[in-house]
Amino acid sequence: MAKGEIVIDEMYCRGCGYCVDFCPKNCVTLSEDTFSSLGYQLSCFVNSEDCTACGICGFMCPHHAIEVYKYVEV
Amino acid sequence: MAKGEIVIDEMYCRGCGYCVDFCPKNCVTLSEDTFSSLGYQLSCFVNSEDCTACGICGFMCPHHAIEVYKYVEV
Amino acid sequence: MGERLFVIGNEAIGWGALEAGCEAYIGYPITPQNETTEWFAAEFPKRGKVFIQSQSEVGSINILFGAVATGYRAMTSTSGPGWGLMQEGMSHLTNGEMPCVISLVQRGGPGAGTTRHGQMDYLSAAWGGGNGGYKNIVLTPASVQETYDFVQLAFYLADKYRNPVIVMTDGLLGQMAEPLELRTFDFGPLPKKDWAVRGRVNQPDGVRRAVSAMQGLMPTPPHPPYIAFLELLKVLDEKYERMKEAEVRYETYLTKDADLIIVAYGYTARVSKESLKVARKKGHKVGMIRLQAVWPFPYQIMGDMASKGCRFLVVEDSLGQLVEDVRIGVQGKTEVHLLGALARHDPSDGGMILPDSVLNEIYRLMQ
Amino acid sequence: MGERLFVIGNEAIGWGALEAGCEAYIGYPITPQNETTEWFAAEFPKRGKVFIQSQSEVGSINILFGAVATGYRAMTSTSGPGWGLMQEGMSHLTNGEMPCVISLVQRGGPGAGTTRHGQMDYLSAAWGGGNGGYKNIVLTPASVQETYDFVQLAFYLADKYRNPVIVMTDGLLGQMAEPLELRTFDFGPLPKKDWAVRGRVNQPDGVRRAVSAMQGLMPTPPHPPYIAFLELLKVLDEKYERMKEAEVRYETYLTKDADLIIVAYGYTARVSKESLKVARKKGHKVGMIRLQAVWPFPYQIMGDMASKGCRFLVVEDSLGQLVEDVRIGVQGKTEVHLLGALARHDPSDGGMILPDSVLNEIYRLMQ
Amino acid sequence: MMNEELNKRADLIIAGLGGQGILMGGKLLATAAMSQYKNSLWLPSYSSRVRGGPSECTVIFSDDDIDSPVLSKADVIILVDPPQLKLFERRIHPGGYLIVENTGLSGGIEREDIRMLPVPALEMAVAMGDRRASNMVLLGVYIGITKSIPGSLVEEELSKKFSKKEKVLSLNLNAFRRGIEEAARFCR
Amino acid sequence: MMNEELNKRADLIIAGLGGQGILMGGKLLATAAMSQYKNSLWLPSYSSRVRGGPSECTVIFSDDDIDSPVLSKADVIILVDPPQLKLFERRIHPGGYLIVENTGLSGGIEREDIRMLPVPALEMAVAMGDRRASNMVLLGVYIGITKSIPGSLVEEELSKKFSKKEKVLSLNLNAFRRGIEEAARFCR
Amino acid sequence: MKKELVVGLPKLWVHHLGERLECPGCQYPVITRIIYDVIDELGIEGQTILICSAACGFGIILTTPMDAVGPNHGMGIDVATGVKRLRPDCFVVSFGGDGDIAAIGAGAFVNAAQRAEKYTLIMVNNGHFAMTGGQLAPTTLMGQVTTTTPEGRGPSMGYPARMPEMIATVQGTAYSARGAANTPANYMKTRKYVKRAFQKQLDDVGFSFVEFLSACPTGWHMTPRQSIQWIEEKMIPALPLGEFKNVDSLE
Amino acid sequence: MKKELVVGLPKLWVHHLGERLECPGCQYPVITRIIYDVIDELGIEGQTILICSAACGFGIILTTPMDAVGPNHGMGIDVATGVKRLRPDCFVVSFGGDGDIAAIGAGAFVNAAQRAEKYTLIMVNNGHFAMTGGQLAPTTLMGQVTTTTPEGRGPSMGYPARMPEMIATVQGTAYSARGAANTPANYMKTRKYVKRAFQKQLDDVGFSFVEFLSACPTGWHMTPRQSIQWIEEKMIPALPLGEFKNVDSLE
Ligand SMILES: Cc1ncc(C[n+]2csc(CCOP(=O)(O)OP(=O)(O)O)c2C)c(N)n1
Ligand SMILES: Cc1ncc(C[n+]2csc(CCOP(=O)(O)OP(=O)(O)O)c2C)c(N)n1
Ligand code: SF4
Ligand code: SF4
Ligand code: SF4
Ligand code: SF4
Ligand code: SF4
Ligand code: SF4
Ligand SMILES: [Mg+2]
Ligand SMILES: [Mg+2]
Repeated sequence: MAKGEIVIDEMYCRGCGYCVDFCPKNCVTLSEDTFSSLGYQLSCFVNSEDCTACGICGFMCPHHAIEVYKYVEV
Repeated sequence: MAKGEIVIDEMYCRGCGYCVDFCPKNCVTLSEDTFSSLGYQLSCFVNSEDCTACGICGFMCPHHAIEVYKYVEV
Repeated sequence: MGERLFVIGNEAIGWGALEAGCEAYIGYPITPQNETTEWFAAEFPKRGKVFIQSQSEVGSINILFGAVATGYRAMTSTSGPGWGLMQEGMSHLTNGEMPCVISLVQRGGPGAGTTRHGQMDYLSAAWGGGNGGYKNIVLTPASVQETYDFVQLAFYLADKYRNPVIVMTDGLLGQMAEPLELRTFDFGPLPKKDWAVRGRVNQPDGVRRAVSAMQGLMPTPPHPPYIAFLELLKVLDEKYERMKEAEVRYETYLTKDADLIIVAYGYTARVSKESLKVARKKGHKVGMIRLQAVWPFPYQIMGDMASKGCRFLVVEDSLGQLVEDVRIGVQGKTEVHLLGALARHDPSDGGMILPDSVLNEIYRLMQ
Repeated sequence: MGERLFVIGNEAIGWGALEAGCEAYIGYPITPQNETTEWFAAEFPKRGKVFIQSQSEVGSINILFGAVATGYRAMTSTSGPGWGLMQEGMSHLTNGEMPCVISLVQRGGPGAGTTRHGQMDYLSAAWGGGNGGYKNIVLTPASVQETYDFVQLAFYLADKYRNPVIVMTDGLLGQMAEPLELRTFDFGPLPKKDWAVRGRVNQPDGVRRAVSAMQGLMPTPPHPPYIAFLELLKVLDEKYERMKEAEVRYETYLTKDADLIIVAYGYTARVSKESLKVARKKGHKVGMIRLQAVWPFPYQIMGDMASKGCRFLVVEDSLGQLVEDVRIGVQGKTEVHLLGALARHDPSDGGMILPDSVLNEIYRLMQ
Repeated sequence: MMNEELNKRADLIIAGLGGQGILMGGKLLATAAMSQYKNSLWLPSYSSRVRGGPSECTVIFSDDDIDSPVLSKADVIILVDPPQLKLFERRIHPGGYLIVENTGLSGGIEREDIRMLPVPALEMAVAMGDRRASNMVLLGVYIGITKSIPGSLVEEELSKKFSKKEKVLSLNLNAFRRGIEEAARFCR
Repeated sequence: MMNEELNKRADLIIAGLGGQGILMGGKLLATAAMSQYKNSLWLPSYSSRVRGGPSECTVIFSDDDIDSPVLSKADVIILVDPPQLKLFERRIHPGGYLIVENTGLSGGIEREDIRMLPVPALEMAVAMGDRRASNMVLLGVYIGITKSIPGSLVEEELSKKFSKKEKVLSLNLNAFRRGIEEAARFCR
Repeated sequence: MKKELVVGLPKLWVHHLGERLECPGCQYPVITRIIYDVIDELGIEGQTILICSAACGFGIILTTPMDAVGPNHGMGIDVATGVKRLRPDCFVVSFGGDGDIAAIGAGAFVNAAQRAEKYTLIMVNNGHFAMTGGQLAPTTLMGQVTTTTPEGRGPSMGYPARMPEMIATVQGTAYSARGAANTPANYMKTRKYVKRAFQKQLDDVGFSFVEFLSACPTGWHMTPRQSIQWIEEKMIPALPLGEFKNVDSLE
Repeated sequence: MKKELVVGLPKLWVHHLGERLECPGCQYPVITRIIYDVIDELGIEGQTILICSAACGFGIILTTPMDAVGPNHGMGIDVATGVKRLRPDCFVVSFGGDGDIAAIGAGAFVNAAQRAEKYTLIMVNNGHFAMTGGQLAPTTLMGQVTTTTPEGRGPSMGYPARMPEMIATVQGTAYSARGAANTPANYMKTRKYVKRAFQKQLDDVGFSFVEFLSACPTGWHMTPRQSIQWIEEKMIPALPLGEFKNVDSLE
């Protein structure tokens, strides 16, 4: 069961691939076909089940394009 | 018997006293009454018997006022 | 009447800064202005004010930038080569509109020149010696008292225009002692330093401030001083015009009926005045304009005098710098003569322009 | 006819230096002159020549002092703030009578100003921006070819007078490409560099040499260049006079019958010439003086033209610097108008003085 | 209008964004023109702050002296970044041409004294295997239209420039030639 | 000549070598004169290179403005270094005095329009226990001769200056007073 | 079940103020995030005055709501001295490039440490002068190609500067370290270094300094991923990560 | 029986050229003797170019028959770089004060070492700016009174610079040492240091640097003998003598 999720802001993602390389759970990939308005390849959130909301992709992203959310019981 | 002697150039001696302090044989003193043309107290060579011509007074003198001579047999 | 001291010009700079509420001094030793640096070293720390001995004059001028960016009054002082090293910084301070005071005690040049008096930094100070073209007010006192007074004035003008102000003396005025009356001036109200950095919570409106040496190049929101380069140029140009309007300073002496006008500032002005009086006794109609500021320059009066047919004699201890401004001023309407550094009485760096030399030149021009 | 290249102005500087036998280049990166530094980095080492990237422009100018003290030809290049940092060094190089070449690619100012073109270092370069007052020849080419030619001329003049020479272009001329014909000049014979340091055994007479940035202050036996300060001043003054005599450089265009004379240098001279031709077609009697050197300055011809009743229009991309020299030149005999940086077509640092603006100004003055 | 001036003077502005080969294309042309004209000039212009921001260069060749290196207006403008259309429409001499990239072009021009030539250069380049060759297509169109210099000169320059890069060379040569053919469309 | 000018203006040059108390003596005098005259000026001058080299200072007090801080000539010169006699003889106004240290003095002056006053100041100082007090002896002579300011003012300044140095103070006071007495010799 | 934001735009990156000009993969914004987050964590944002010299990093001055000074290249250290001496109550961070500090600023750097100036200096080492087009910097690695070392840096152009090691020998230095963000672990370490450096300033101990190895894909002509590898394989071996000085008193 | 001169005026102190301006007990001429004697011993006088920045030591330029350059305060390091690069065949010694090198010259100093400039730099450390009247220098000892630290140097004015220790951390530095002549033994050691430094240059290894603790009786307001004691009791404990780097290759 997913512990959390991430949201990638397509306006700021520049396809550097850091999130892809550093996600310990391989939850992120660079899509082959979607590009940002500035023409950059976009990253996208996959295998969302495995996300632990560890935050790594978030702080390694140079362009602050990722928001990482943790699921908490209420 | 003296192994050597030193000659102090009164024109350049400025009475700093280094030669006096550093001569291992106490062969040099500052005279109380003789002054250089610039008004400096002069050092003078005494106990010449004990001089070993070690050269210390010569190279420690900041004003190059001392010549150190070694006696050599011919 | 305030307390009366007997101090040298370089010390009067310190007393003036203290009176003006200067909070920090940054300096690097160089002759013949060391007494200023040493005065601040002795007087500022014990008053809880900041004294910094920088690692160089480049350091001094850049540390000064940071100091005044906080809105406090601060100054530096230097001479000769140190002034050369400050040229980039002067340009940045002007770009950033940083109010600050620089005391420049002129020595002989070029290069290391001499460690004694000279009047050879005129063009560099009055015309903007650094890169990019800019203007700073340059006050030129001629006595210990006036040095003290002008340092206070300098701090006021710096804040009034948000621009560096230079107090330019020379090794002779700096080394010389005269009575000094400690007195305060009321120059009038000043704009709030709303632009200064002090930590956002300390900003009245709670909005951040950003100051920059790159106005026009890099905006600093939410206060982009000038989003575009041309805006900066317009603002500076307009500011220079206002200074030219309001800050021309000079003193005339016996100019009414004069056929010959002596133009000088600093030590040579005092030397010249003595000669002038002797010449007057001998019936020669000589007058004088003593510059109390060399930028902005009193072109107007030069032009007027020239129109009246007066001839001009510029007395300055240099190869000819002030004389260029006088030439612009008289518009070719009259002769302009120079008695410069080549007229020094002694070939050594102790050489000066003496009253006799000025007097002889007056006689030469009067026959 | 020599080989023909298509290169930008900043590269032409390198080609010119190579042709002139320059042995060393010292520089520090700054826009818009980086291509010069990079040219030397690519071309000099492989030719066994010296390329040094210094730690700052203060470093550049001081390393340059040491380099030329050996008698070899060497140069540096810079822009904007870097030029500001070199002011002390320029003063020392002049005091020490060190022949060297400084390429100054002007950008906007003051401060960091902009990283692009500008003509705002005129007064600093032409009037001696550093401490102590001094004069350097300032050559102002207006094309890639002329940049190349003038760099060679600069090395010649530097050696002829034992004085620094500045080649002053701007970001626009530096970035622009034009055909360049590689050619050699014979400027004539030069004095031996008998004064240079090279190790006593390498001195023809076996007697030591000593060069100094403190001529007049510290003698350097057995060649005390000037035992006394005043001697140095006399020598420099006399040298400046010789340069004023021999090194005035300008080009006139259609001035004979002109009612209006445009004065400009560098990129604004080319812009103005285009406008002038259009105005001529429309029957307006406009002529032009293009300055190829801004120090020494051609006061003479300005005066003559003014006497003939010509009016003047100065076109320079600054708030008004060259215009001051023109004012001195015309001696108040005629009007002098300025079309300056405030007339740029675009508020961003991309703004320029365009032919249209000059043309409109001409029309305005002509009706 | 161009032809009578042939071998006299040609003004060109190439405009677009950083990375679209604007400056390279212009310099290539100016270099090629050296042997044909007495004078040739290339002036790049960049905005000092923004990367990948607007990029523009001026190319002039002429048998007369080239005075001003900056142009208020040009005979021809090649616009690689269509959104800037309005901006550059103003900067063309009457009778001149505005050669513009088709992809991303929305709406036309207002002026009737100039002619707009939309070119699907990007498509064509992609078809040839590399989007980056679109600038050469547009240069081809320019040469085809204005004949300000023989295409052979441009091809020579290309060969020199990419002498060591076989594939890049043929790609660019192709793109350039297709551009010239494309120009024929408009001359009809 | 001095007296008619009393309370008007006095010019003095003190000259000698570094370390002879030249500058200190001059500044003391100028400070003391402040309360007596509207204006007072002290200008030191040193040679920038040589240590222990020539040292000189100018002292002017006047009720008028003091214009030039530098003097071509002075009313009185105190010369602590006799070998420089010829040099300074030239720089005295007609009717002025040249107060000179006796020890080391060889030969006299040529001018007859000035008066030379040789003072055995060094001897006197040594007799009082410290050669360094000789400058105060000479100042005493100067005051005794010219009366340009009351000696009491100088003594006050001395007391302020050496308030913490008992012995130095009395030494200097003595030297100064002996100088004034010495001056009487010449006034006879 | 609620969603709680763990990581997002740094609180002090007030985005609407600024444009985002950095190239893809540039790590300037990464060290910026670290600085902002630690300042935020320490709750001193309102007292902070940020100094950013002219360099690629200047952009960050656009992103923050904190007071800031933007001096020219080479001035950042001296300007920070002036600011901190006049406002000892404020928290001062000076932010510069490797050229800024190791080349033109070296004299100011050494002397700020010798005077024990009590602020924090962050040096962003991307191994060259990025803003001016990628020329050699004192920090450039041996063999590294730059626009002024077209054949790669050779001995005639000197050897890579090791600033934290050097400044650690100066008595006035309280803290000196080198970090990187080539891995999440190193990111965390660097964050710790920055926090310790800040603490030295808050404790008024002395001069504090952190160097950050920063990817510059554009200047290095690499993809972002290659840049991270370059840091790993080339930079770190030559410029080891770690703390070089960490004292609580200068005596 | 013959008399043989053992020590006298150094061969390269061609006295008639110069005046002797130093104050009694000043050790500038002592380090000068060492430099001259070693140059003489190595037989490279004719190839030597001496650089002396403006400072009390400038006088030595008057005493030597060797080619020399006299730059302003702060320029000596960069000028030496220019000279040596253009005349690698010559032997270049740059001679400056502590203010000259530790204050205004610090940036040039660090970068000359980083570039591995192949000449020898001698720093005469008399603990203050002597020529300008005895102001604080970066090398001034804690508590030491100078004209800009009238109460003695306190922490607000920083801590004594240790230049040889610092520059030893720079890869381009081949040799770095600190000597003194407070005793004949230390004189001999210093002579050895200077010779090793010179040898590094002759072997083209890298940057070589020697600091010399030099008595300044006038500036210190002490008798010459007290000055020697001050060096012994105050300076050496704070600035230990010895070699800090000595390598035969920079790799
Ligand atoms: C006095 C001066 N010299 C040179 C420059 C040009 N300049 C601007 S930034 C810079 C260097 C940038 O390199 P670095 O400090 O490493 O920062 P980076 O751009 O690499 O992040 C230079 C040389 C300048 N602005 N001022
Ligand atoms: C740019 C510049 N700043 C300041 C000076 C003034 N100055 C001359 S020598 C000197 C310092 C001397 O100290 P140091 O280098 O330690 O040599 P020392 O006299 O103590 O032997 C200074 C500050 C100068 N000549 N040039
Ligand atoms: S790290 Fe950020 S910018 Fe890079 S690919 Fe991922 S989301 Fe995009
Ligand atoms: S938060 Fe952690 S686990 Fe989730 S996507 Fe990001 S890196 Fe992967
Ligand atoms: S060391 Fe030299 S100067 Fe000093 S007392 Fe001896 S001889 Fe005289
Ligand atoms: S040579 Fe040696 S023993 Fe002789 S006097 Fe000198 S120090 Fe003494
Ligand atoms: S050039 Fe390099 S440092 Fe500058 S923004 Fe681009 S990636 Fe970042
Ligand atoms: S002041 Fe000091 S360093 Fe200078 S000469 Fe005198 S003793 Fe030597
Ligand atoms: Mg960098
Ligand atoms: Mg010293």
